[in-house]
Amino acid sequence: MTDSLGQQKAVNIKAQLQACRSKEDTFKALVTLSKTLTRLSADEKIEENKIKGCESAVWLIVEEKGNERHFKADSDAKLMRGVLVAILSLVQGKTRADIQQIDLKAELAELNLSHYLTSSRTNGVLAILDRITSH
Amino acid sequence: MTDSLGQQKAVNIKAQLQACRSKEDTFKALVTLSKTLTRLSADEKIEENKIKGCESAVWLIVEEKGNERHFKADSDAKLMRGVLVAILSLVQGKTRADIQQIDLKAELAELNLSHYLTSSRTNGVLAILDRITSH
Amino acid sequence: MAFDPLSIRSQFPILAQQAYDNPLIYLDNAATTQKPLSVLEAMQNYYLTANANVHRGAHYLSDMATDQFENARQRVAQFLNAPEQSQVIWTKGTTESINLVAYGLEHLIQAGDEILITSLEHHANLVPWQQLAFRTGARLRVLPLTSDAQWQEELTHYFTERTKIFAVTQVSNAIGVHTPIETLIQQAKQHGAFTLVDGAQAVAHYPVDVTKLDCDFYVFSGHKMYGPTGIGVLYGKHHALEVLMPYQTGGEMVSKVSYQATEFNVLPYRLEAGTPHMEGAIGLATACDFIDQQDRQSMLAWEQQLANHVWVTLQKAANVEIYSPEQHTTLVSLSVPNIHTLDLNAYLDSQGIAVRAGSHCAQPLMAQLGVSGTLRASFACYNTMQEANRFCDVLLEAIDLLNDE
Amino acid sequence: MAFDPLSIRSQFPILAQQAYDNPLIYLDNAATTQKPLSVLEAMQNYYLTANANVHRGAHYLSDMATDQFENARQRVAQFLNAPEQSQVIWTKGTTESINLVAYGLEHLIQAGDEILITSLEHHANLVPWQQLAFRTGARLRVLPLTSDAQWQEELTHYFTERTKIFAVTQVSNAIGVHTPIETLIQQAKQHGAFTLVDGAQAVAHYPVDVTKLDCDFYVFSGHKMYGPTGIGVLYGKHHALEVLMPYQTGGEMVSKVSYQATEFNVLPYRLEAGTPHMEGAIGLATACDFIDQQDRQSMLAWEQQLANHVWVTLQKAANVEIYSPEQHTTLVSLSVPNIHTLDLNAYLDSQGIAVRAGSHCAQPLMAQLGVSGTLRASFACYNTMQEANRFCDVLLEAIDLLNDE
Ligand SMILES: Cc1ncc(COP(=O)(O)O)c(C=O)c1O
Ligand SMILES: Cc1ncc(COP(=O)(O)O)c(C=O)c1O
Repeated sequence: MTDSLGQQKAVNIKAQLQACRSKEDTFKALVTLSKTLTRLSADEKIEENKIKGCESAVWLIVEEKGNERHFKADSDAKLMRGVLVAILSLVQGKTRADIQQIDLKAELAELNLSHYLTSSRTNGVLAILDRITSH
Repeated sequence: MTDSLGQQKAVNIKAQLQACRSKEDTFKALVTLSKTLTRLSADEKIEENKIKGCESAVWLIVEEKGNERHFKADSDAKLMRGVLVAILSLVQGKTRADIQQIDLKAELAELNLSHYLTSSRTNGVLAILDRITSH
Repeated sequence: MAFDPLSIRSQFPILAQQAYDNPLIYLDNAATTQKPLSVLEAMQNYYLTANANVHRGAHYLSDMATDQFENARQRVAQFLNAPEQSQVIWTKGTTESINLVAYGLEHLIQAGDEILITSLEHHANLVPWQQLAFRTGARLRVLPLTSDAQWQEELTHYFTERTKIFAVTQVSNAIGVHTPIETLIQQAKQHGAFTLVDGAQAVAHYPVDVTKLDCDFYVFSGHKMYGPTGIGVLYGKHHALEVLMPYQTGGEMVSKVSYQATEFNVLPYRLEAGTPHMEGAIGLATACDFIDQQDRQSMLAWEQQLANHVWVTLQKAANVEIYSPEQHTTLVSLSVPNIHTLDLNAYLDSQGIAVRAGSHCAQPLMAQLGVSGTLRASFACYNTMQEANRFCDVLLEAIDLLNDE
Repeated sequence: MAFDPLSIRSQFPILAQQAYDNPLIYLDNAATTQKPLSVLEAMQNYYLTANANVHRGAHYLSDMATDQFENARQRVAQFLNAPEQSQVIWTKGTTESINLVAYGLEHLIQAGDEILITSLEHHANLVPWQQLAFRTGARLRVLPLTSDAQWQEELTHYFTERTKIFAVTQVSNAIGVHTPIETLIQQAKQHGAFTLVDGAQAVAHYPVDVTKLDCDFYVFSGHKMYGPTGIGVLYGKHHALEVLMPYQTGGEMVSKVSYQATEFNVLPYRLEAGTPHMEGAIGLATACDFIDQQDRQSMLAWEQQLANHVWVTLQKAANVEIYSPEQHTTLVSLSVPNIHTLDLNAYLDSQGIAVRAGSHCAQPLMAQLGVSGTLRASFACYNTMQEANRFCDVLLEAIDLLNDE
């Protein structure tokens, strides 16, 4: 159930982001997406959950439910929250093995988010991807 | 006597160097001039008489005879000995006051020796001129 | 006479670019300026006609290269009104200049001595002093300046007979305010401290006269004053440079080397180890020419007019907090409550507008202002009023777009 | 396949110049090489289309600049066969790279420890170690290599359990000989010493594989390998770079700063304080492209052929003493008894030929050879056999002219 719902959501997000024809479109789409993120509570935003190397503050929590990996994340910057929604839609509820099959960088590039993978931001988003795959 | 002889010599040297039309001419003229330099003895080539900052070793001795200043110099490089002959011809036997009237750099430039005043050699020849005027 | 930025824009072809289908508007000049064609041509010309290793050679190209390189030093000495060209030391930039001084003075610093900086410093004028304090047991003290560069306490609480070094920025890169360096330098001198002025944000805008300033050291980077990257300057008073222990050793800076001992060369060479950045020195000298070719007073007035226009326009927008002074600055630093500066920045970027968001390498100052970062629009001589206006419009759009919750 | 220097000379317009009415013959390549147009164009192109301050910005130009800058790092990593791009640290050049390591290791060196170098080192790979020894009470030892890079004593007299650092040049700049670095590095490693290879004279000629060399540090300058001035590289093994204490502090290299403490950034940034030399990094990466575009084996063979031709020709001239090996070198270093090398140099210069006379920043080696200096003709890929011949002819003329007493 969560799986197929997650799938559904990922397809929508993909469509939304791929429809963007300009930086401005992507900006607006990320703002819209950001509103769908379930925010973390104050006591979840602890140092331990913080990802190093991001320009904005980013927190990421991984929970294992059986084989499945579930993610919660937050950021103090809105666009980053949009990016987190997009990233999590690719991996939410999947197994570790499935996640490791995914070329996350290629997927993000397809979502018009390759901008977030350029060297200047690399540290940030790559660190998030690292935590997602290796935790 | 020394004065008029010195004068005579300076005029010759000037003519010789000013006749040079190329770097090669100047090279050959300096080689020729170098042979007219009275070399220093080993015990005159002491650290105290050495000029710092020259690429080749240069020694300079100043002797005061009454009002007149007399110079002896030597170098381990032949062209520098030629240059020393040219420089000394401008100041040999003159009084300190007279020497200070002379724009040595301009004079050397007129002798086609401005090359020796470029920044890369500046330290060397300028240090010689310094010792001559200020000793 | 009014300054006309359009008359010089053709010298900066990069500015005619599009950024994501929008005309590029470059307002990140405090980070680095663009370079006029004259600077690029001077550097190319060096490589096309004169390139050789300097000083140590004695041939046609080497003489040319050395002349151009030493003339560049002379040009910078003149630009700063330094008495002698041997007082101009080439470095990589402001950061290296400050590190060179911090290492070079270490042998004079003892436990309990005080090193004084201000609360408006860039990390480059903070961390090297902090590390020097750690190494020597000296105490790093911070003169608390308000964001309009005033101080609230007696200066004599900070300048004491233990103050050995006073390092201060001339203009804050983060908020654009001028520090009262004349007064502060005089205070420091009365206490016998070495004085260092960080001119990184000043040189592109204000005529600098190091002789009048009377500081021991003055440092800046080429890339922030229309010059190339990888080159900067440490100016010093002769005796102040003389006491510095060379912190890099190798070729060029020695006069005699044996395995047992090394004799160092004279100034400026003793502080310049290795093959220098000839191209950079020549580029920087050409940047001095570019600046001096302008009517400096009206150029500065123009830059301040742009910043002031932004200040006044945004001041009216209820939700914007501005940290820069209203007058006499060439940049505007601001934040918007409840909106992340990175989000504002991203929208501006999507419209082709380049500004900077973050702590501007001044985290302690951000802490003092109570923000994690600000958005900074910084102006140079080639910016137009149209660009300043467009920045305001797009920023207000961004606030609207991001303000919905 | 034979290498044809004429096919690439058009990329070096400076070589078509006259020097005092003679065709310029540039044989001072060991001091600095000329730069191909591709390098100049890459740097111009950077300023015309992408210039911005890297890393800290988030806008169109800043992203472009950062990409180009980090791609340049990747390019150099590949050129060296370094495992990771974060192992490539940008510096001003060889000299700064060595100083960075010498300072960075200081905290690991104790009185009585030994730092070993060889007798063929450039001052840049000598004075920083000597000064480190002075500061720490360590002992600087010198492995005496003969001028054909052999050693006469047991290596174990020099490599001991006290050897903490072994620094060695790959190719001698003064006489052109190769050191047996593979053997020496293995010796050093067996004794647990850090190893540093000075590749300044190697990179332009020999393919370098730092992974295979297995040294801890490898250093070189851009300007000696067809790249620009003001940029160089420190490659290091990851753990070796990690133990280095940053010797310059400021922006870029920190992650968190307060007045009380500073947290340093990750590699490579923690060793790169201040705004980097973006232009230089891009130029250096393009120089790597230039080199790799050539057939490296035949390019090297050509350079060696030129040097060997000079060697053989001059060897026949009774009065010339040659210090370079006959084979496998790209430069020839010589002297003529009773004639000052500066005089020879001056005549060559008057004929438009650029060589270098002096101690080549290797005074202790000169002392070992029993001369105050040598005359050095050093070749690069663009030199021709005609130039090599002309050098020999003019040198013999000079000897004639100067030999009259
Ligand atoms: C072997 C060697 N090491 C070090 C250096 C110093 O290089 P740089 O002056 O570029 O720092 C040189 C060149 O002068 C060299 O030939
Ligand atoms: C006030 C101030 N000081 C120092 C620096 C450091 O300059 P650089 O990065 O060129 O060394 C900067 C610029 O970043 C600055 O604005």
